[in-house]
Amino acid sequence: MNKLLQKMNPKESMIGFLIALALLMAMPFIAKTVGGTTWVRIVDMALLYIMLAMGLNIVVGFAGLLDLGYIAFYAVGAYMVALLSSSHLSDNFAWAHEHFPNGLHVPLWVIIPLGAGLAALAGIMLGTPILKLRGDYLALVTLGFGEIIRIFMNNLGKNEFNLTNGPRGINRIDPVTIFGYPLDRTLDIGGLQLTKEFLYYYLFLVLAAATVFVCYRLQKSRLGRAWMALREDDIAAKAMGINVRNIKLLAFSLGATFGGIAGGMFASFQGFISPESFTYLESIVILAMVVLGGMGHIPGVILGAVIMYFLPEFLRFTVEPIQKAAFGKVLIDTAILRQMLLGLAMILIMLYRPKGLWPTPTREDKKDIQADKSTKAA
Amino acid sequence: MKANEHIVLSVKGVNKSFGGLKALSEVGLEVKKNTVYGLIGPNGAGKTTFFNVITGLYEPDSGEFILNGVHYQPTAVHEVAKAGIARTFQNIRLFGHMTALENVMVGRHVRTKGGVLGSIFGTKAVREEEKQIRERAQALLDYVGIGEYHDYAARNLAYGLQRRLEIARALATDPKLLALDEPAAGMNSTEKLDLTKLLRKISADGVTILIIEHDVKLIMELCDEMTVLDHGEILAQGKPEDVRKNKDVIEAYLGGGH
Amino acid sequence: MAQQPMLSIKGLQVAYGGIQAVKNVDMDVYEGELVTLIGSNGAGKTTTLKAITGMIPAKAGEIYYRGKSIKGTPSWDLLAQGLVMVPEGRGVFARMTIVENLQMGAYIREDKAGIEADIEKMFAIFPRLKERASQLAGTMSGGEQQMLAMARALMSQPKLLIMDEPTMGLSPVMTEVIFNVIKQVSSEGTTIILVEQNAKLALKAADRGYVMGSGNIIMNGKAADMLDDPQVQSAYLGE
Amino acid sequence: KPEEKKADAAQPAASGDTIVVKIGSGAPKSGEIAHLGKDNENGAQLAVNEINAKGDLVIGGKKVKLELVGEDDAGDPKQGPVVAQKLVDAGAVAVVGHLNSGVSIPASAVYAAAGMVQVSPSSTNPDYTLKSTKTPKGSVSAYRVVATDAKQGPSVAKYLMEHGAKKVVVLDDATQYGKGLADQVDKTLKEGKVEVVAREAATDKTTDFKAILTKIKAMNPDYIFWGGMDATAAPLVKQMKELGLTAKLASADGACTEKMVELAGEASEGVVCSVAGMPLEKMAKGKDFVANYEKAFSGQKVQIYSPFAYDAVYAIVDAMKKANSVDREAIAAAMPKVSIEGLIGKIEFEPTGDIKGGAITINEIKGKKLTVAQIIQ
Amino acid sequence: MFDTLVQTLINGIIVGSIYAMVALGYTMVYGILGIINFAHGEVMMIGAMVAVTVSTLLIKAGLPIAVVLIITMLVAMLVCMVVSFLMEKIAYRPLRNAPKLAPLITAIGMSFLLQAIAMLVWGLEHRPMPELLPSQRIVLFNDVGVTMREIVIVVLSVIMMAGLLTLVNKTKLGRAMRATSENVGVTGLMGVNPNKVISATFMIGAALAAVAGIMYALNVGKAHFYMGFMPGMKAFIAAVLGGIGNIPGAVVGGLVLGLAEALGAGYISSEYQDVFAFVVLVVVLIFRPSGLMGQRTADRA
Ligand SMILES: Nc1ncnc2c1ncn2[C@@H]1O[C@H](COP(=O)(O)OP(=O)(O)OP(=O)(O)O)[C@@H](O)[C@H]1O
Ligand SMILES: Nc1ncnc2c1ncn2[C@@H]1O[C@H](COP(=O)(O)OP(=O)(O)OP(=O)(O)O)[C@@H](O)[C@H]1O
Ligand SMILES: [Mg+2]
Ligand SMILES: [Mg+2]
Repeated sequence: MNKLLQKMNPKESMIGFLIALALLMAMPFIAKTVGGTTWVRIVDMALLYIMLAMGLNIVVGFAGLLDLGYIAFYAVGAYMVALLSSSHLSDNFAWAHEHFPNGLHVPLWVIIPLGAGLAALAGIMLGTPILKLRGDYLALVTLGFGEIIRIFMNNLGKNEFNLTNGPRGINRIDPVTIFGYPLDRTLDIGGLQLTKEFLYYYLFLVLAAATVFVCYRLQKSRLGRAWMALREDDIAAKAMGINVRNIKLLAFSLGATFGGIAGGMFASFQGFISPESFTYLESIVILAMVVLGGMGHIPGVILGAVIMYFLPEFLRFTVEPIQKAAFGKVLIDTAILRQMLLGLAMILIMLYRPKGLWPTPTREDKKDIQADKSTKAA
Repeated sequence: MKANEHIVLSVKGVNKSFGGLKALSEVGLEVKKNTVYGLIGPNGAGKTTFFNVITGLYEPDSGEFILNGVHYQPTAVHEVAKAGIARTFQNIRLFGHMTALENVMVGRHVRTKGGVLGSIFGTKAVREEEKQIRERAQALLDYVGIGEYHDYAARNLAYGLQRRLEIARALATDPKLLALDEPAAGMNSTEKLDLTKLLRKISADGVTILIIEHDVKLIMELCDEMTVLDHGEILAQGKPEDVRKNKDVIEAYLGGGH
Repeated sequence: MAQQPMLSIKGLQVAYGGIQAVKNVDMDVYEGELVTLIGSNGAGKTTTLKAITGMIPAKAGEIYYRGKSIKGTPSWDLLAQGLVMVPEGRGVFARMTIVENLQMGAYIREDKAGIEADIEKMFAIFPRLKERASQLAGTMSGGEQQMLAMARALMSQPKLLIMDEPTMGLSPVMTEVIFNVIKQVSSEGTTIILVEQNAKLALKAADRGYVMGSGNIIMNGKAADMLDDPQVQSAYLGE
Repeated sequence: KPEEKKADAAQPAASGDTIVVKIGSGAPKSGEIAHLGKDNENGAQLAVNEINAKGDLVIGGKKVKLELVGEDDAGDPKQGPVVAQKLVDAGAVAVVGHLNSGVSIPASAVYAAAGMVQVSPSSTNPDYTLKSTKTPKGSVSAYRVVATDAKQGPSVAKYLMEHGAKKVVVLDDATQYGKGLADQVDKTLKEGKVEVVAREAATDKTTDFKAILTKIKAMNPDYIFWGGMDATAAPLVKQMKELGLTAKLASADGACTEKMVELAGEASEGVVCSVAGMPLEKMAKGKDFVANYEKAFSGQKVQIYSPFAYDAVYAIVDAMKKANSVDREAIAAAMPKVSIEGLIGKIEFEPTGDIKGGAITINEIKGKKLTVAQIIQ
Repeated sequence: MFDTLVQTLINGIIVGSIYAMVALGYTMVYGILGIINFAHGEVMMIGAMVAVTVSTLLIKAGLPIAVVLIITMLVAMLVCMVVSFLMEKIAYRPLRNAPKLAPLITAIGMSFLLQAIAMLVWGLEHRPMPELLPSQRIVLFNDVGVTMREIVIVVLSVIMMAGLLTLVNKTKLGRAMRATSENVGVTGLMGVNPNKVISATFMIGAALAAVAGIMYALNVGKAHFYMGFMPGMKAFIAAVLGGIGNIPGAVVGGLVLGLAEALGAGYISSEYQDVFAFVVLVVVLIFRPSGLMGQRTADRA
């Protein structure tokens, strides 16, 4: 994280970092005073989406592989947590019931790596058969993968073999517990009441920061360059001795990992999950975050995630009052207007910033300075 | 066998056809260590196809391939590169949006090994390696004479410079054999002279070169041996001076001007 | 020459984003002439041609074709006025057959018979194209593609033909062929602007020559004189 | 402190001797089933309007003016808690909603934490009440005025048995609602020794059922039960006719609508379907409801659950009266005492939060009209 | 038993034909611009919605069904062409040289927008589509039958494909389209105005979408602002299955998809109907990475 800031403004990096840190720590309080607990919740979710966007950015932004089924990994993570930390399994499976009569309730430290691992595995499973596919063929197959996962989760709820409880979803998922302290219990620090939303905020903040840090390091690494090369021209990349197959799989599995962790967090934060949460539209939204923000450029992608997640919520809070203020009554149904404005926003952002809101700084600018130098030299 | 020791690349009986069209038939050649080997021939003779075959881009119908005395089947392109053949492309294939420096750094990929965890935690080893990659890349840019363009996006370099960059990128893989597909195309005579100098330097520094080129002057000056292809078949093979006297070659390729 | 130039460029400037690729170009081309434009890599030749044919916008300066300004006129309107370019790097339609490529060249023509005749004419000039009439252009060798690009341009019966490095990647024989074609086309009255790296051949073929260096015209004159100009020789003829 | 803030928020804004009391409504007003969501909100709105019009609601000695705060949850579970939280922050004293069980369940945790009552007009998933959490003061928070799958399903099944069902095919749209119902029907039929020749599922987006129907035809059942909404039931029944199936279609409240008739046209003839509660026309206020609805929301028609939403509001208000307070916990505490004659019949709650007994009306579509075939108490 | 099989196959072909119709538009636009026009499904939806309104009015006006059908089609096509034309001009043209994913996002934005507009204009409810084509069962043999409507659908999809094929391969415009698809700049040098070509492509695609929309609405007897989503997605699959950008491919893809679904649902399990669709896709792509009919253009290294 602080490395990232340094990169962004080398001079007052340390001060900048401290200020940012302070801001991030204070964020939920600000959110609460401005918009009430609702906004703390919204901020929490935004953090999850930053993680997701980061993960997808590895696949789409770095390696240039269009993935429209990313939500699948989110789902895998979520369901794994739901099963491991709710009573569902022991309610439905004799063997589980014998060993864990009141459900297995696995702690965070096991869950995160497990979720990550499982998702990574799913990533490789997806990646392997479709390595040969290019561009939009790949896109569609990934989309299909996402849908297939969802359909299975929806249908593996039969009484004979009730793994996912089908469309009814899994309820009463444990909150994350850290050192035996369940995060859904309000923490009282000298009269300062930190509700569930606050506690999860700090957990998600740490995870998101870690994600960003990892992405940043990877991008700057030898592997990051290999991904970029692959994105630019795969034949040339091969000719340079890059094992395209492995590098693709690596991208898929790493991306999936973040998705998986985020999914797990989502499950325990919501306390309930059902297949409805993992539709293909979700994948699209995450993709939009990456692209609108600025593919491959970490700060951009973060911005994209924040905006894409905040915008609809923001509209939820503003559209109606503004209409009332303007025309005295609600002319266009709020929900419809919201969707309209969201669509418009996506279009306009792309039209005015085709590379995204905050894209990778282009070389041309640098080049110009260079050009002057060289001409002076000559 | 003793003879093989100073033979870098030895290819025998390569056949490759596209549908009905026979692009290569029974093509074979031997490139000796530290020499410059020329591959010429009319347009559509099969030169580039030959390159694509030995580098594993096109699968040959048949053929035997030996690199530094070891047999290899050119199936996986990246394996070939690892084995030590680096190439440039007739229609330049740079990583357009990456800087010149980054392009060359990618070339180092196959000779370095920084992994996921190392990169994430920035271990000393990885940081060291990264530093070396960067220095080596910059050195190579200087070597081919485009050092000051290191942070141009590759696609913004003029044609000629892009060609030099491609050579630098290829050299970054520490090749035993450097295969160049028309490196002088799009250069004027003076620039070609500079290129010739560069190639001589590369050769002198111990890299064996296999080159496709249409500029007779350049190729004749540069090459120790050459093969002339026509319609996918070997028209002539041997020392430049012999080749240029060959009737068929003159008729099919050189034309009256030479 | 008293008559007004067919193409006249005044103070042309072109920039890519921040980069000034063409700084100041003045150029006159007269009816029936063969003018060659030479210069080192990155001098700005291609950029100049692209600006003339309206493929990229000019930042400043003027371009007149037959007296009226064509600055910013899109390339498709220019072709109708007989101004055609063979782009650098050929730009053949890879997924179309050779014949289809040629037909594209004659897109604005309506005379079916005439088109057929011209296609045959091209086949006569480039027999290799005839052999491959129905092969996908994309699968042809570099040289073959260059021939096709050239033939395609001629299909539109241009008045002013602009060529950007037509012999790039061509074998010596093929280079001769192309130059013969160029001379022939020129002798048939088509005005030609030729950007060429093979400066010697170009100057031999041309009436007049322009030399470009880092975005500016640094020299121009009769091609014959330039051939003997020591400066040119050292800089571009490699002697 | 958050806790206190909530409390403050819950204190209704006093204006003179009348106080404004907010009631929340959460439903999908965007996305595929927006028409149903809007319908729910309309139902609640209608009740609020009526009560305000009467203006005789007095709680704790103060005249009460109700205000409905409608939120869009897009039918998206993720948005459930956010919407819930917003309604809590907005100071609503109770909530009518949500439509989908998938949204009601995650939202209920938020309401419960705020000590607030949530009355769903349409969430049929048993877990919604069974696995719900209680308010800080220990009252039940999750209520519903709609019959659970566990009640409606069997009623339809029984009706079918009484009407000569020997071979039945049970289909659903793989949603919580549809599958829940179908499972119950399936169960009851099997218990009744009726042969369920096929148990299949499509999706809530399926529009072409011919593949399934062709397979079913070979089994020639005498009834096909569809657990799903009118939007899918209509093409289903049409395609049954087109394939020349003789079986009758049976379904539940999701497809027991005017819309069903409108969409399926001729094909809807003979369709059997159930609605929880008494048939509207049998109820005192029933006829007016439809009229008032179409008056209040021009261009819109009663879809499915607006009567339930309407009753939900009255139930909440009754709880206010019984508690004689507009405090959230107080209302929650009073909910078990609620007893009103609603649009859909008598409304009283089990300790679980489910609606008590309650009638199920079986309709049959005759001459493009929903006509009551039987009322099961 | 045999009847069931035949009937199932027929069902598959009918559904497939509808997918094919939508896929044709997808594939055309993709073929030319290389962008996935996610809003295509929405254009189709608009077509259906317009059809509902127009036909309902005309029927009230008491015109003969045949006339109603024709007028409806024309109006719907017209509206869709206009919508699509504007869409391209506003949301795609400015992004010609932008990164590949930019137009993808605007397309998604567009479909949100079009849906919202539909909600405003036609409301949120499902609208019944008048029966413009007879849907009485015509028994072919023992227990196998189809309806007139379904026959029309299949025939139309074939006609559409044939029409498009001739357009693209035999006409000048078609040649210009293919040229544009490869290199807009050079196409300009040939005296072709690429903008016109692209607009034309979009409008033809839209006209097809309109027809598809009407047929779809007729087939399910209703229209709804959200109806474009599923067929849009299926069409996308069909197009890719057949080799995106390839016109016969779109139809073959559509049919294969339709049959896969019908057989899957009919003989294995209807719950996994959509899974079959994707499984077929993956399997096909593993063996033919550029689709059933997608020609692999040689990558000249
Ligand atoms: N992928 C392919 N599919 C079909 N034909 C091909 C393919 N690649 C090359 N060819 C054909 O094989 C022949 C040899 O092509 P190649 O590119 O090797 O020629 P070349 O010697 O490199 O010519 P040039 O000097 O012009 O580059 C040509 O006739 C070309 O049309
Ligand atoms: N798309 C682009 N973006 C930025 N800079 C560019 C672009 N294209 C060319 N340039 C720069 O403009 C200058 C002139 O390029 P141009 O291609 O016109 O030169 P040229 O004379 O045609 O060279 P060559 O003989 O190699 O073709 C070069 O410095 C090049 O780096
Ligand atoms: Mg070649
Ligand atoms: Mg050039």
